[in-house]
Amino acid sequence: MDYIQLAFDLLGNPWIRGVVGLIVVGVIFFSAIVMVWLERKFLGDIQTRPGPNRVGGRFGLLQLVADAIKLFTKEDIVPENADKPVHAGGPIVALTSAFLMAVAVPYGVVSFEGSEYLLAVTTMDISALYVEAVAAVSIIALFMAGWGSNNKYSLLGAFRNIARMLGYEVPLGLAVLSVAVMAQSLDFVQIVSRQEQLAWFIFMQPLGFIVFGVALLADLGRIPFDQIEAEEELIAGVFTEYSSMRWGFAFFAEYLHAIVGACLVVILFLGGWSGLPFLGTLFIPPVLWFVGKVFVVIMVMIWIRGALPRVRIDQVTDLGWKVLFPYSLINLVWAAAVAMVVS
Amino acid sequence: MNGEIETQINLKPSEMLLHLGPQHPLQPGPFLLDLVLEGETVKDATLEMGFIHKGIEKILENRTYLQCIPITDRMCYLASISNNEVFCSGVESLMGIEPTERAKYIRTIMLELTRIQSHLLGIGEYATDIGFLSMFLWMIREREPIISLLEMVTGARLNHSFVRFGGVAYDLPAGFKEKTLRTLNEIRKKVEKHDEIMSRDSVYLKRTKGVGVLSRKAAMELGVAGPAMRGSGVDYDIRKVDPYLLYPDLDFKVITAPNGDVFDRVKVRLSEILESIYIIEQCIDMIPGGPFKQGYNPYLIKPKPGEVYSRVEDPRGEMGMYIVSDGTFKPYRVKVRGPAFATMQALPPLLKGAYMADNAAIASSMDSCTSEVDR
Amino acid sequence: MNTTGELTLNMLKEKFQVTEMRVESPNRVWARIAPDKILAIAKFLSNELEFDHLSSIAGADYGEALEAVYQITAYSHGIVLTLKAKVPKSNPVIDSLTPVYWNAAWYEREAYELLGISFRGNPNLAPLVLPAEMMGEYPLRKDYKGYPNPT
Amino acid sequence: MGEVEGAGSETAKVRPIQKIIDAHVTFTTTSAIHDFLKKTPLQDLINWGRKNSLWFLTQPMGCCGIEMICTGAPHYDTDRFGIIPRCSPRQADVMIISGYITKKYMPALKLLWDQMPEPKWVICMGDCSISGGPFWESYSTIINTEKYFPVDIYIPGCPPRPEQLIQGFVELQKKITAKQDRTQKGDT
Repeated sequence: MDYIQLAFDLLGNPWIRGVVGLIVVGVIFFSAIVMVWLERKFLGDIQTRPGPNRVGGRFGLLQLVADAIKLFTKEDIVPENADKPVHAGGPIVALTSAFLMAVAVPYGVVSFEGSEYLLAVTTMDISALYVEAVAAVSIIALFMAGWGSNNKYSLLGAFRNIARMLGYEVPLGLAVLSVAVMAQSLDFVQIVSRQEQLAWFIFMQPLGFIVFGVALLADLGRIPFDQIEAEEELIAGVFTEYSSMRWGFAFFAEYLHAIVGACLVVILFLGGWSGLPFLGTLFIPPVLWFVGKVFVVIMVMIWIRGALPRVRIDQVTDLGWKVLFPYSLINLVWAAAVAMVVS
Repeated sequence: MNGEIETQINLKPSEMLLHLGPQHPLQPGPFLLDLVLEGETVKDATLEMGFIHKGIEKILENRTYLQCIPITDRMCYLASISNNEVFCSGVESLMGIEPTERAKYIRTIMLELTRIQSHLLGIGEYATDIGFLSMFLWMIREREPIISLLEMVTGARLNHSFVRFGGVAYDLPAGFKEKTLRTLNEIRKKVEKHDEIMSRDSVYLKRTKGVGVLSRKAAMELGVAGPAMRGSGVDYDIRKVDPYLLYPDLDFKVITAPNGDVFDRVKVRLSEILESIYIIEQCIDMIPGGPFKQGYNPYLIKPKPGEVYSRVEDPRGEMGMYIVSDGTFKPYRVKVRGPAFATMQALPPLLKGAYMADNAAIASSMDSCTSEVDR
Repeated sequence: MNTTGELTLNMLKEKFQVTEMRVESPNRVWARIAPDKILAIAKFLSNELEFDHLSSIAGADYGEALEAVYQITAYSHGIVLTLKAKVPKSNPVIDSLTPVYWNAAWYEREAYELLGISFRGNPNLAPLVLPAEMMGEYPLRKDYKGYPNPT
Repeated sequence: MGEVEGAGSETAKVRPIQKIIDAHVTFTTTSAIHDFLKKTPLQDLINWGRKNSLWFLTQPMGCCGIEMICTGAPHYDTDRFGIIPRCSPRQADVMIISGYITKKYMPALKLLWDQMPEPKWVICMGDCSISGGPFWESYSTIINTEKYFPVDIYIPGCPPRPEQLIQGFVELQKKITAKQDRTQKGDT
């Protein structure tokens, strides 16, 4: 692909790279705010209530700003017997892992003076592997939060987190691997361009999509897999002891993870920034395609949250090992076979 | 306080003592549930009540009979008409009077409306405890029309103080019948819809089937009450066993479910809502005219000395009241036998061996009312 | 009135020499029994007469004596048998019903802390609804000083 | 070393060097920043944020607890005002005392109150929490809430209607905007 080369040229300049990075961080941050707002509004719709509609106009647009101001100016309590560095580190590590994931995600291409530039902070030929690896760091973050709080609820949440991780990282990784096998690359850009050539991978390996989707939901800890923060069981799970902006960061990191997760779904299975199959891009810029797809995925996540009860923790691990793991293996075989036929 | 308890219980190194409460999102009111956990499994559970013990029995001894009625309301605010009814019917039998025919109808209708709204909230709280937040909010939404029906008659949303000795406080307002029928029709449709969701949703079924099983024999032995007991297959309903008001003549069936798990207890509640709607529809067409209360001066109630044990079927089960009169204006002794008290008592043995995550489902499927346990 | 309730009372009379008894209505009967016989009577009721449900245990304060009041009924019929046993206030001890009816435990705890009737044989006669420092005040007794609350 | 031998009090354990560090630290703690901000117009912005994000502690205690739950649910929906329930006291701003305070519950309630981070407010919902309500003369209730908590808003009623609770929140918002709430006045 010619634009990849161009992008590398461009990214060679540290200033441009830095600016792009800042922009991406800002956009991601902003989109997390949008997601929280969307969730409150859309969940309100599901639950037949209006959701925020007083703060900042009819649609409650400034609600999250108010929340952020409040959280920033609240008292910061660290429990007396907490393991203080670990306690403080939890949200920071979580946030960091989310941003580290975000840098490897390409968000589309822009055309400028006849040539196309890739919109990404950095590109690497193992970006799928890299994202997988960095995503695992967030699990450490949650464990740090749970362990450092010196609270029994948090500790239970942390243990659940580890149990869940053991069950889900494997199918998640295998689903990514199947995609990589089919695309014959671990590079997100290659994966997207391969989908442009063949078809979206959701059609090529629907089983893989389901496995990846479920495992991703579990990895993100959203309902029906929010056992680590199960309100009625563990109050606020690993974040029970967190107050003020420490909690805000943790909360925010969760949504950042959700957004990056949605991006991954789009890149790996929904054709990235490419247009619809058969119809093409319909004169809409690729970046908007990407954003639109991410939006749809996020809405589906919120919808699932509004429509399902929580699964029990032992059932979660059961599901991971007994259902998703075999299916992901089957899918891997299928992907390899299809890849051989296609190539 | 916590330290003391911890030293009393000898814990193995692999075990952990977890205090649920007094403030915990699982709870409809404050109570302290001490769990000994090994991993995620509950090894032992103890329950400490009394965080909102208000001394109602003592207060009732120091009030005149009429003044007692508002206090009985606040025993269990979700079933205040049942509480009124059990107190008033007890005093009525001490006085040797009967409510008027019209009052019987009005009371029956109000009792069933109370049952509907209490069950709706009970199911809602239960739904939120298994993480089904939307269902909780839908249930509250369904409950509001019932509340406004009750409010239309009694003027209050929760604590109605509606029943009087030999009658009721007010007559039914104009337009009550039409509004009730219309509302109940809507509620029936919605409850059937929710019933469908709850019997099909695979995640929900996974969470509830076979969880917290209370066998028929165990339920009878532990003496749980109401839907919790009927969910175990015991068709024990005071409305049939020891009928009061109009219930001997009404056509309704006692809802039971065979398995005694969490799913069945909630299923019983859902079906009871439909049954209550059916009962109200029977009554509301036949309300006779005539006075809605006896011509007593309610301020001068003075039953003859004696004692009585009256009981009704509260939304949560068998509600009994033991009233001793010494012939003065105030009751000599009132003892309340609450259904939630009996049900909560059975909670610790039921929790043993359950998963920590099932705690919430089991505890709230019993639909306890802390205020009534503590009184 | 020849009801099942009356039959029950007659059987109690034969077996346990119960003297004071009354049939109030078809579904409500009561009898006054000697406190030391309560356990035997409860066993007899639950094993042979199908009175398998303890509805409630109340206590009442009658000056010199405290009274434990048992409402025993069944899942199959609506007869409520009220048993009353007087115990002296100086030594208010009575046998616990927990060997017969499991759910007696909490009722007995409540009667113990509110009225001071001590139940011999209850596995855990700890305060249930009162804070630990209020134990021993027995607020439901008629001579209780803390009501109305001075604060 | 300046340490008093055998004394168990907290002050005795503080060493001189620690005192210096403490003095140094207090200069830069959040409270110092807050004191400074109070004198600037920025406080208005902060107050705007605070008043529009009053998260309350889920703690149903009685009849009012049920009405509190209903207030958060579809018919009334406090989420419109940015008011949402939180289960952990660490993340709550408002404690709604929604029912009877008993002698047994008081220590737990105090503990919950202490666990909440500043700034925090108390709303007394219902007659029971204001003055004991129908149970004022009972042997187990506490009727002078004012003695234990700096209450900003009293909502009478038995129980108050959900509309009243919302009105209570609106009044609290007004008090925060006008800097008349007890947290900002330092009247706690």
